[in-house]
Amino acid sequence: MSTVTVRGTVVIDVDACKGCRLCIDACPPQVLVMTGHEVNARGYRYPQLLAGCTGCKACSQICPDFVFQVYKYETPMEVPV
Amino acid sequence: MSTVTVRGTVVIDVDACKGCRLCIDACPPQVLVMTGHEVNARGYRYPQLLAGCTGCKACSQICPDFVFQVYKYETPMEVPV
Amino acid sequence: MSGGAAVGVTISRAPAAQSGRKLMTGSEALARSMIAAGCRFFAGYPMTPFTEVLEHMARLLPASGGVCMNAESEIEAVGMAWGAAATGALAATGSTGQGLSLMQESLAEITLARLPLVVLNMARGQGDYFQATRGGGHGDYRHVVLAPKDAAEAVELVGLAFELTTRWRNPVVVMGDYYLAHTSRTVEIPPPRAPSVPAWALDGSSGGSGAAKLVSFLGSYKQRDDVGYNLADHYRACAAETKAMVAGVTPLAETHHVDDAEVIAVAFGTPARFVLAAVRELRAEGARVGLVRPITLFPFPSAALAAAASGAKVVAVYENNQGQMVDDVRLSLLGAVPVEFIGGLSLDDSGFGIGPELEVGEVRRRIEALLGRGTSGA
Amino acid sequence: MSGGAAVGVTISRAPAAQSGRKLMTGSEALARSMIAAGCRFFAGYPMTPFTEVLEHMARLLPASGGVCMNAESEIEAVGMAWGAAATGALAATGSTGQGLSLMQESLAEITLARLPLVVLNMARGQGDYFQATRGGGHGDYRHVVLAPKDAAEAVELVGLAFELTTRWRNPVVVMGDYYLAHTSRTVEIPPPRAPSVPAWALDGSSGGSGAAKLVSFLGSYKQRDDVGYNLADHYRACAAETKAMVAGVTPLAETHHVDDAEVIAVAFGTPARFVLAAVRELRAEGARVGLVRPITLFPFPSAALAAAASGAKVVAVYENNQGQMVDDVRLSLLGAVPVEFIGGLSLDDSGFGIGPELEVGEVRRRIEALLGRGTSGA
Amino acid sequence: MERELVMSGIGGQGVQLASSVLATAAFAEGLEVQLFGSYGGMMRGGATEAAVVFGTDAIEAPPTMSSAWSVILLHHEHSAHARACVRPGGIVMVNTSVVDVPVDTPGVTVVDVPATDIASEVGHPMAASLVMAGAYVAATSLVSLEALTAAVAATLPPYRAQHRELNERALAAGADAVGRDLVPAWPSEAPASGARA
Amino acid sequence: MERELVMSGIGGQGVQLASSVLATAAFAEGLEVQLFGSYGGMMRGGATEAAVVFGTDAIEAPPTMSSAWSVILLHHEHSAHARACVRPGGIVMVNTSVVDVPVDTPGVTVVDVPATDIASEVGHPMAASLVMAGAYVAATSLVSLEALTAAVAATLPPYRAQHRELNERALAAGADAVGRDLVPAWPSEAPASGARA
Amino acid sequence: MPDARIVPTDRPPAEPARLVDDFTPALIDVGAHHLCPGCGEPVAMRLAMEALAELELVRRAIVVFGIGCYTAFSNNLDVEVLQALHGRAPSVATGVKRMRPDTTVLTIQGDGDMVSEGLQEVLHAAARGEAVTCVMLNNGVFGETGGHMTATTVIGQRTKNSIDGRDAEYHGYPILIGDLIARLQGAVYVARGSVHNAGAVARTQKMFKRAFEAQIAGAGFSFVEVLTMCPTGWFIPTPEGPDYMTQTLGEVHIMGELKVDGRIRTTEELHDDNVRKQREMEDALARGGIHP
Amino acid sequence: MPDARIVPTDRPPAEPARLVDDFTPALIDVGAHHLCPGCGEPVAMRLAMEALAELELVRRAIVVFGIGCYTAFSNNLDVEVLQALHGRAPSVATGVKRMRPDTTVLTIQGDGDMVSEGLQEVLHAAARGEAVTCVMLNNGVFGETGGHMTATTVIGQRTKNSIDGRDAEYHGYPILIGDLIARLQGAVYVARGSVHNAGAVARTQKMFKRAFEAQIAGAGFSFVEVLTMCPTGWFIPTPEGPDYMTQTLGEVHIMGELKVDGRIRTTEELHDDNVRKQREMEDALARGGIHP
Ligand SMILES: Cc1ncc(C[n+]2csc(CCOP(=O)(O)OP(=O)(O)O)c2C)c(N)n1
Ligand SMILES: Cc1ncc(C[n+]2csc(CCOP(=O)(O)OP(=O)(O)O)c2C)c(N)n1
Ligand code: SF4
Ligand code: SF4
Ligand code: SF4
Ligand code: SF4
Ligand code: SF4
Ligand code: SF4
Ligand SMILES: [Mg+2]
Ligand SMILES: [Mg+2]
Repeated sequence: MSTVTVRGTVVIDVDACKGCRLCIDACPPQVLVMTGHEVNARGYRYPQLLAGCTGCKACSQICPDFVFQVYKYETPMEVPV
Repeated sequence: MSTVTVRGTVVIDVDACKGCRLCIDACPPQVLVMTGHEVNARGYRYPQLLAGCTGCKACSQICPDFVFQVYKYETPMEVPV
Repeated sequence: MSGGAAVGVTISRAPAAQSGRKLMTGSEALARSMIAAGCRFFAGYPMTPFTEVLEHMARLLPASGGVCMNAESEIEAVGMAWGAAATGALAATGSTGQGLSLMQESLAEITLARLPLVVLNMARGQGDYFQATRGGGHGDYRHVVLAPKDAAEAVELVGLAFELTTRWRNPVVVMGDYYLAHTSRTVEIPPPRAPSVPAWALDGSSGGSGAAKLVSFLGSYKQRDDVGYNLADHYRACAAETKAMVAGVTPLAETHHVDDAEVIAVAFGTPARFVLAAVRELRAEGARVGLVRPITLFPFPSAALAAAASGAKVVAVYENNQGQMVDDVRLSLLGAVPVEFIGGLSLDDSGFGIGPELEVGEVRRRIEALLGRGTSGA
Repeated sequence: MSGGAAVGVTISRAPAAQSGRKLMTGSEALARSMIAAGCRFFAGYPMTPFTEVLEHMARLLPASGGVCMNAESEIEAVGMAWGAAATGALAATGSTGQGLSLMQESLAEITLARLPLVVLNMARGQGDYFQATRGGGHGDYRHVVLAPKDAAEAVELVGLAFELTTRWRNPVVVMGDYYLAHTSRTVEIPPPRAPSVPAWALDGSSGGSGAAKLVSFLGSYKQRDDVGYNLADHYRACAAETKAMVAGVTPLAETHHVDDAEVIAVAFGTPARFVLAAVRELRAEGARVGLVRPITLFPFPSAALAAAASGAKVVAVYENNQGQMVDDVRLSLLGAVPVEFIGGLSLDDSGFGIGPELEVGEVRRRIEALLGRGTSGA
Repeated sequence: MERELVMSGIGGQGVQLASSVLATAAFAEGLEVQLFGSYGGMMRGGATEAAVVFGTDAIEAPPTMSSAWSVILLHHEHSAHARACVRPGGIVMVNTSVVDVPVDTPGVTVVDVPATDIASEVGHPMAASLVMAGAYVAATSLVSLEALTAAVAATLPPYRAQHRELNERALAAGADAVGRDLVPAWPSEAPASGARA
Repeated sequence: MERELVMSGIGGQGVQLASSVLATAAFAEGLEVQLFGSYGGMMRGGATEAAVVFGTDAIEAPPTMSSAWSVILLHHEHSAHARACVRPGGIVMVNTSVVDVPVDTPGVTVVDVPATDIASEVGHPMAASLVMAGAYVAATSLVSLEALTAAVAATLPPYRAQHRELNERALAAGADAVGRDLVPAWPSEAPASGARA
Repeated sequence: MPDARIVPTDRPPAEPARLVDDFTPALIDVGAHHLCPGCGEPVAMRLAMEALAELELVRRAIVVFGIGCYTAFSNNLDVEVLQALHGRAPSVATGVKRMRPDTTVLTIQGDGDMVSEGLQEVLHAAARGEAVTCVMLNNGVFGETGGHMTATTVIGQRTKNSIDGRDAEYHGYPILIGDLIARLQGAVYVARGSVHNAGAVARTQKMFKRAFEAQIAGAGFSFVEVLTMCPTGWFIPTPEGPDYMTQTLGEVHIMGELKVDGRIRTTEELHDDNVRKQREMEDALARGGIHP
Repeated sequence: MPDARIVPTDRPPAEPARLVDDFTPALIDVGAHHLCPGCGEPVAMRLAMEALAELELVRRAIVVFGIGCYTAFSNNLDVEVLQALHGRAPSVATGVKRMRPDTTVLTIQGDGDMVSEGLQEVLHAAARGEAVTCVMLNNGVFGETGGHMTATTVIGQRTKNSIDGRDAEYHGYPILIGDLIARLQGAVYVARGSVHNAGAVARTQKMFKRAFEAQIAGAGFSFVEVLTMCPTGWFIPTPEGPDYMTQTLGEVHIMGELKVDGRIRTTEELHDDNVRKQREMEDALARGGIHP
């Protein structure tokens, strides 16, 4: 079992999402994935986070619906994947 | 008594003139002169021709009131001045 | 094709056929009937609910040998139409509210240039009645204004509009609304007409003849011994033409149940259909109510209205605005019958003039209120 | 300075004094009285006879701490005035015929934005009456319209215009013509007023407060939980404001010799002065004629007119156009007295609306014709 | 004679397509038709409603209505207007997979159809409106089922042609889910197809 | 009480300047004044006319007139309107250097002034209108000659200030060319200057 | 059953962490708006608002809105807003700035608003050197009316009223507005940004700041264009927006600074630069990688 | 007593001679017009008409007029004329040309008409590549209204509403319209001529012909600007017109061809050329004259 360095994380305002997927393609470490069948209150699929966020803000900066809050950890963590 | 070569001449529609003097400054051999006190039917002074016209059309091309007809003689003449 | 077009993104090549009975939206009916009437030039700038007509024209007109310009603004659109009209081509343009306001200078002066032009006024609500019937531009010009109640009548009135504009060399306005543009129904597009090119039309060929043609809102006087235009003459001539046109165009109106009516409702365009439904409901219950629906808003069918209202106790004007046609109703009746305004702008957040107050029950209640009064008051 | 300005090229720095009794053209009187009323922003595009006012403003306003923009077009002029008005500065713009037609979209919507603005309508003739009084733009808005008869009255009405536009947050139109602009006479410019900045005015400082100001023709609803504008509410509120304004503005009219008059002439602006001279001549000869001169064209002084005309046999409407105010006269009287149109556009080749038919003798003849008929007919 | 239908749902349920298919089918059978669709902007989940009038003569009814012979409810949200429309003697068809408000207007026939479930079975939840259209035609004989099926091809824009078969299956499944002629649209002497053309 | 003046000429004769000077002088003396100038475009030789009204009370006369107490004719061309204006009891002043049409309205005092000749003597033919203005004031006492002279400086735009002296000489020469008070503008109890202010 | 790999994201982290980006950007009152999924305009709005905030201009800014989809934000900001008509924002901004020279005034317009309906407004304002910043969100369509051709639509682009793609013969060529503005003497800063990816977003953010700085310095007119995705008006699935944009609009309206400190670089020059850089990159890779 | 030196000019010469230039130019019906003494516009009109005649376009030309002093010619030509509103001629010309692709369509506009009131009309028409020729008579003022500032008025120029001279701070900078048009892909020929002397007149005549030739070839939009004297609007004596023009307008709106066969030369480049040529000339003179 390998590990991944986690430097940051995001809070996702699931119900604000309109399911456009821009964040998915924008995330450099590719740690955002769309839900499969689950939809939010407005009927859209939305992103979920896998381990490995760098806190780079690429998702929050491109999201048209301001769904993300991005945090940088004071100290990076190693997390098993 | 010297002579001047005359290659062309003009017909001046005196009453069409508005006295702007553009032709006077435009005539390369400087053979157009404004009247002194005589004015035309509309009250404007107007140009008159001295010997030495070259038929160059400078006057007719710049006159805003289409006052000139320009002729080129088939054979130039020497005229005393 | 059908109501699908009302739903949103429908991009498709039109089938070639342009006539015959079909199910289509009002906007498509407008486009197809314009083409059938011989319109060969159209220019416009998107604005709901005019946009829908523009889309159809952009798709259909080039295929019919015409030109449709996606103009960069309404002012440029009407300018382009002006140029096309001067070549003798049947031309049309149009817009919605704001866009028509921008065109007012051109619409005023193209009238003085004596050019035919059909103008689609696809309004949001009916607040542009004054603008259309008085001419929102400067000066004394007038436009014939036709107000269809639905797509089928729109097809007929578009034909009439091109006829009148050609005959009188004066712009004719066809007034519609969001409902007209977006409601699908069965319509019959008439067979295509091929209009002839008028003698005054420009094509360049009269140049060098010593009598080259001139099309100008300042008059078509050519300078000979005199300089300048003869504006006084030209304006006088235009005023005379306007007078002749006003006298020559037959005012149209439709009446329902007016013969013994105590309350006569007056309404035009789509709202008249709501009013008619209300009148029918009331009639079914025995109330003596009737409807006059002006079809030509200018010239206004004053005589028809006065005749219909002669025995009424009150005339109730319904418009989807704060009260504009009510002036024409009063001017028609000149105090002979009391006139009440029972309309009001009905708006939802779309701003398209399709709000909840425009509803049969609501209209009915407003007429009923007068019915009581009319009976007691007279 | 004087009539010299009417003659052509007069370029000179104005003397600093801006008040007191002076001999000046109507255009200078308009400019100086606007500045005295507190106007601090002006924008315009040249067009005779509006140009003359623009020239004076360009010269005088910067010296009074204001800004005068030589805008690149009428549409840009009204846009600039809109922006200035939103900062709470008293702003004015204007034009002539064509230029005002171009402004119609903005003039319609700035009314819905509830901004104060004074609009100078320096017309050629009086053919723009409908446009000014009905609003040539789209929708249901209305502007107060003031029509001075000369420079002295213009000074007063300019003051009133700024008062009303500030009070009602609704544009006010001051209508003049070539005569007004170009006729010199003695006028008294009132002392300068320094208007206060209203609470809704933008200056940037409410940013970041959680309640930043918004000035919008779509309404000033700020989004909280809901998205979008609430157009229905906003239009309803605007309609209510218009109603209040129409009720709140006192209609003004001047009457002459109406008490026992058989024929009552109605005319406004400069032509009313020709009509008055004709009425005086006729009165001097014993004819029972009178004059009503509407000063507010909107709201129209219907009650005053109806009262004045109550004993008359005929009401004769003189306008320098093909007949527009005559509608308002008919709407005021609603058939109580017959209404005849005795006007007509008087034009010479300048197109400025100063043609030969606008002449005391001619007006007199037209009134006399009715006088005979009025006496015999009634 | 006029028969009104108000069809109400939320964005993504296919209300506008289904109402178009019904209108196209009726037109093909020679009926007069009028259709006005309204929808609340671009957002998924917004209100969407279609008002359709079928008639044997030129239609005079206004484009929107407050009283209708028939109502189809795809979703309870934004459905207040549609529910208020139905009048005694009429029919209401309810998508019971979704709708969670009771319909109990007196004198009205209520027909339950689990349309979204059926549509999912058939292949796509967006076909729920077509399931209802099939059921509606079966229950009312407003038009023939054949005309309805043919209308799908005529209505779909070319770039959506691949969904045709799926949509046709949805219609059929809807028709099979209810009884025939529960509330006939036309008096028996007025034939449901052909002759009027 | 109102006194009208119509001054008519052709472009280049100084009609607009002279009428302005008269108006300015009258204003300075406390009279009410109204002045409207019209001119046919930019061309020299075009019609130019000024309509001036002097009054002891606020002026109500319209800006242009068809009947006037006094007329000044600088040129015969385009003068038909001006000639038709004069009314019995009034005065017509004729620039006899140029005008070649007779003026014979009954009951009107006609005063001949060779104004263009006088102006040329003084220094510039364009000053003919000022010569007439001087003569007019002398003949009518409409305003004082001092006020008229002072008005020249007030009326000329700064860039024309150099012509002031010439213009003042033209006024004086005009005044000297005619008799005083031939047709007094005001009844003798109404003083010609000052008191009205 | 929840996927075990998913990290919880429903609340701020328990571990010590610093918030580096918040949901609703500074100054946008409410996050919710009714623009389409995948629209680029909210992203551009965020950048403009953040630049104002970073330069501490919030209490002296006035934003003048045009009419387009972005108008959804005009009653949604915590800075002062003045709503203008379609195409007219630059004149309105002029009136504001002339009366309030101490404020920072910007317009938010679209390509339809600025380059179609109101082209002369922005050019005249730039020529006058008005100390305002005009912002243009360029998606090459009238988004709000449903995806129609504008004066910036690129050749071949399919729109609702040019359904076979914009044809140069029939419809003419797109206008590169930045190039025109750059040539006007009153314009001091002209730039074209984009929001198709995080790098572009960061570059565009700098452009906004430079434009506002130029305005504050009173140097003259400044202009920022931002290419924004419009999947609805382009009739494509939302995730394809960024790629479609770089391949169509972005190939013509090339990102970069067109005028800085009086120095003009044309779009062709930016294009040539890009080609050169690309070639150098390829050469370097061919030679075995880039060594700084 | 008549001056003995004066040559009679009241009739054609008795000697054999060829008429090389007639009073009223071809296609101008009546010579008399009411434009001011010394106005440059009639001269430009003459050039446009002569170019049409020389290219034998008379029977297929349609001239669309704007509104300005030149409008005096709109009912005075022996070619077909369509009168447009102030600023709107390019759109009107578009409508004409689209319906009559076989005609030669030109506009006659002024700087006020084209660069102030109707700026976007000409730019949109050029971007669309309409096969029309727009002609702009540039005198840097609204002549007809009495000499007011336009969008081409140069810095320092005194006008009736900028009486201390155009001040860049307050009124902004002039627009060099040819440079903007040249940058639009639909424009194929762009030139700036002048009528201040016979040489300029001859060069300008060639520009008209090239523009019409480009139009006939269907290549796209063509544009000819002509600097014209306006002594009235400049408040100067008529004979000073040409010199005043070369020293004010002509120093900024520099004569030359701005776009030919897709090659753009900016006004600055034309200016630099002129400076270089001038320097070469001076150097050559300093070295003792020019030897061809
Ligand atoms: C004068 C006028 N014409 C037309 C419209 C209709 N209209 C509203 S938004 C819009 C398009 C806006 O396009 P753009 O500025 O590019 O913004 P986008 O919607 O693409 O964000 C149009 C044409 C209008 N509001 N006003
Ligand atoms: C919409 C509109 N605004 C203003 C005018 C008034 N106007 C007539 S001519 C003119 C100026 C024309 O300037 P330009 O085009 O430069 O021609 P020039 O007179 O200098 O030859 C103006 C502003 C008008 N006719 N229409
Ligand atoms: S902050 Fe960066 S790494 Fe983390 S989820 Fe967002 S885009 Fe991916
Ligand atoms: S970018 Fe935003 S709206 Fe789009 S899918 Fe990601 S979180 Fe949802
Ligand atoms: S033709 Fe030439 S030389 Fe003869 S008068 Fe004219 S300008 Fe002078
Ligand atoms: S250029 Fe023409 S108008 Fe001018 S002075 Fe010479 S002849 Fe007369
Ligand atoms: S239509 Fe385009 S610009 Fe408008 S909100 Fe949707 S994606 Fe954005
Ligand atoms: S004002 Fe200027 S442009 Fe107009 S005619 Fe006179 S000189 Fe020519
Ligand atoms: Mg856009
Ligand atoms: Mg000019």
